[in-house]
Amino acid sequence: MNKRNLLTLALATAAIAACATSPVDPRPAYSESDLRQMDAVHRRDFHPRGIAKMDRFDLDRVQRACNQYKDNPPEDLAKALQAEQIGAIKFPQGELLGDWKKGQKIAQSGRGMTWSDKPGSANGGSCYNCHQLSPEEASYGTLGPSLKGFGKLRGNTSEIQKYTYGKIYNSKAYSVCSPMPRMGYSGTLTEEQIKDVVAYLLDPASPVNR
Amino acid sequence: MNEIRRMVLRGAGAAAMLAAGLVATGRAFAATWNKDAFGAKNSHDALASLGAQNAVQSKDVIIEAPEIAENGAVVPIEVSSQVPGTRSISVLIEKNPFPLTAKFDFTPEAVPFLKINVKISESSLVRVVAEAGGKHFAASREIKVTIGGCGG
Amino acid sequence: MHAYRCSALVVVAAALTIATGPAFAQDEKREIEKYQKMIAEGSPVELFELEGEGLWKKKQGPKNASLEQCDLGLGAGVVKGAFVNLPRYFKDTDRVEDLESRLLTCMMTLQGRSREEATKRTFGNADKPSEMEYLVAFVAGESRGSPIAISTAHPKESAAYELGRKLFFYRSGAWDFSCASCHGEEGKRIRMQELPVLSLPAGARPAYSTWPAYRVSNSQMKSMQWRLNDCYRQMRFPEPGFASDATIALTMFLGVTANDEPYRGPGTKR
Amino acid sequence: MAGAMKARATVKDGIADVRVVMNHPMETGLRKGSDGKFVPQHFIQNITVKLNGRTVVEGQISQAVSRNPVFSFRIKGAKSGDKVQISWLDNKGETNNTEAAVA
Repeated sequence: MNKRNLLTLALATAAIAACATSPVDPRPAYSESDLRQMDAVHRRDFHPRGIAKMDRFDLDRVQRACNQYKDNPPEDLAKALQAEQIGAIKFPQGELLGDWKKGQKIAQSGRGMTWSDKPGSANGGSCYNCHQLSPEEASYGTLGPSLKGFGKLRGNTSEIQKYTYGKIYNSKAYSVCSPMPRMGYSGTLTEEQIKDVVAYLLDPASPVNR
Repeated sequence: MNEIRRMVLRGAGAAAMLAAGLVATGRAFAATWNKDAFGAKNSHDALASLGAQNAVQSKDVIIEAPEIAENGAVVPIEVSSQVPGTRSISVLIEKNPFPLTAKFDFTPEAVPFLKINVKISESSLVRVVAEAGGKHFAASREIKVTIGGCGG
Repeated sequence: MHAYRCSALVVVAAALTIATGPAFAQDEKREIEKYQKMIAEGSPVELFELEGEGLWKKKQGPKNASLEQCDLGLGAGVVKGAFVNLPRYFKDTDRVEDLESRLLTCMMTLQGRSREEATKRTFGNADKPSEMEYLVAFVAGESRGSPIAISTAHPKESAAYELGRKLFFYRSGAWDFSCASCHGEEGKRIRMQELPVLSLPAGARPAYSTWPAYRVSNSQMKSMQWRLNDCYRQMRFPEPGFASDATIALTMFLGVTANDEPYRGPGTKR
Repeated sequence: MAGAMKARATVKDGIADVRVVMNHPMETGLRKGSDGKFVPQHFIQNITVKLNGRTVVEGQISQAVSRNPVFSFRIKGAKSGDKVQISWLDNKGETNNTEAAVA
């Protein structure tokens, strides 16, 4: 870090500390040395536990770019990364619509991928943590957009099915620094499970669309 | 039937209770616990055990509680009775495995009032029954238990 | 008790944050606020302060000593007002320490306990509470009413703040999360749980000033170290070391952002 | 061993507000412990509140009262300096008690 950066940081810090009414954005654009520091600190101060191993700190190109550019990488890079991420989606052969009832259970469940989750136990999609889906479920999060009536609004064409499957499998393929986890790409949900969630979103009989 | 109730029904005052030696020693209460009422698996049976199956709805029985509880492990409930001569207040949570949760007896020196935290296993009607002059008066209120966020 | 075990994202079960999701029905919000107010009024939190005080004065360890001579930053044995200045730089360890790490230091130096033994139960559960979390309740309670005043004057303090800031926004792990994934935007919630923006004073103040806290979901006293630990669990990261420099730095970032807020804890949270 | 217990009583317009907190697990018997086995029922069944030695409230409670119970009561005719005594007894026969001066 050079002197000017230090000064900027110091000023920013002072501004944050001094001024509660008009705060500046404290989010840094991570430099190469910041990224190295983050990597070193996480590897020094964290330890593997259960299924959460240290390779979770291996940044892929998407995570790296989103950290470097505050979730807003230059257009060329964003395009290249998105193309890469699209390519990483494994679309299944044939039907993309599974069982909406199973999809509902997956959408409700927040299990999976934490150090307290047992290996081999069924993961959930945690959908309700961030999205409204069925109007019958009052306890829903708002970090993501409401998906109420998702299929009713968009129809149930094969293009929509493909988009929905892809978005759940790898949100970064459509918006490179999307805050949404890459449910298929990260190994959280299986192909079968994603199809069930697609059905939950698109099936006209699903409570999401009723 | 516990000590206070017996004394009160007999019209005994505090002096009589003192004289009876109820308050003299360490283990100061008679440790009755209504097994039948607390062991009842539905509120109908619990109310019957309390002799309160014919309780009438009353606006003088007051329940103060949040309509939505973010966590069923702790649901604060404040209950009171303005029925003159109220001697006991019972709290029942309909959907719990054993609905009867509390039965408090009050001497004339105490306000028939109680604040308590209870566990509610799922969204449920909470019923409060006050007893005065051998009659029972009831009020009820629905409490919704939501699915929590994280951190459980 | 619940049909669904806790869920995916991160939560600092923030205090009574004032943030409204657009789709959040007003009466629902009002009822939840009422619930939060009532659980705070009916909180047994003072019990834990009492138990913690007992542990503070209890002689134990190879040196059969209490913690009463522990220097929390204001001099040996001064508890009153100490919490609101933590984390801070300590000369004897040449390190920035938060309350938990400082207590650990005192357990090792004053009581002669090993780090391994003293950290055996840093977080309690329903079967067995944690000594550390009781102690934290006592010490924090002794700062009630004092404004949070965490210094960044020492170079190691400002470095800890900077590190904490970077850790807060760093996206990594299986789900590409950072702390800011959940605590970065106004008016958001996970399920029904409102999420304060912890990188800004408006969100950090009410949240930080009410930790440590009694959690009604498991009827346990919980420390800030636990709060961070459980956030990282739900971020799908590996586990942070107890009282590690990273967790102290993050606490520093949150605490400095909450500066000037009167301390109101230990709080009571869902 | 019974844990901590604490009571507070404040009087206003002749009515004392009594608040008592007790450390107790209030085990329902339906919770599984970290060893995967059900934790046996263990809960307070009886509570007595006295004013200067006279019983004023007597309560019976079930396992559905929350862990670390907190109760509030109101007593008439209390004045500053009066003593409020509270005791409990659980299903294992353990007891605890505490006293507070009305302030």
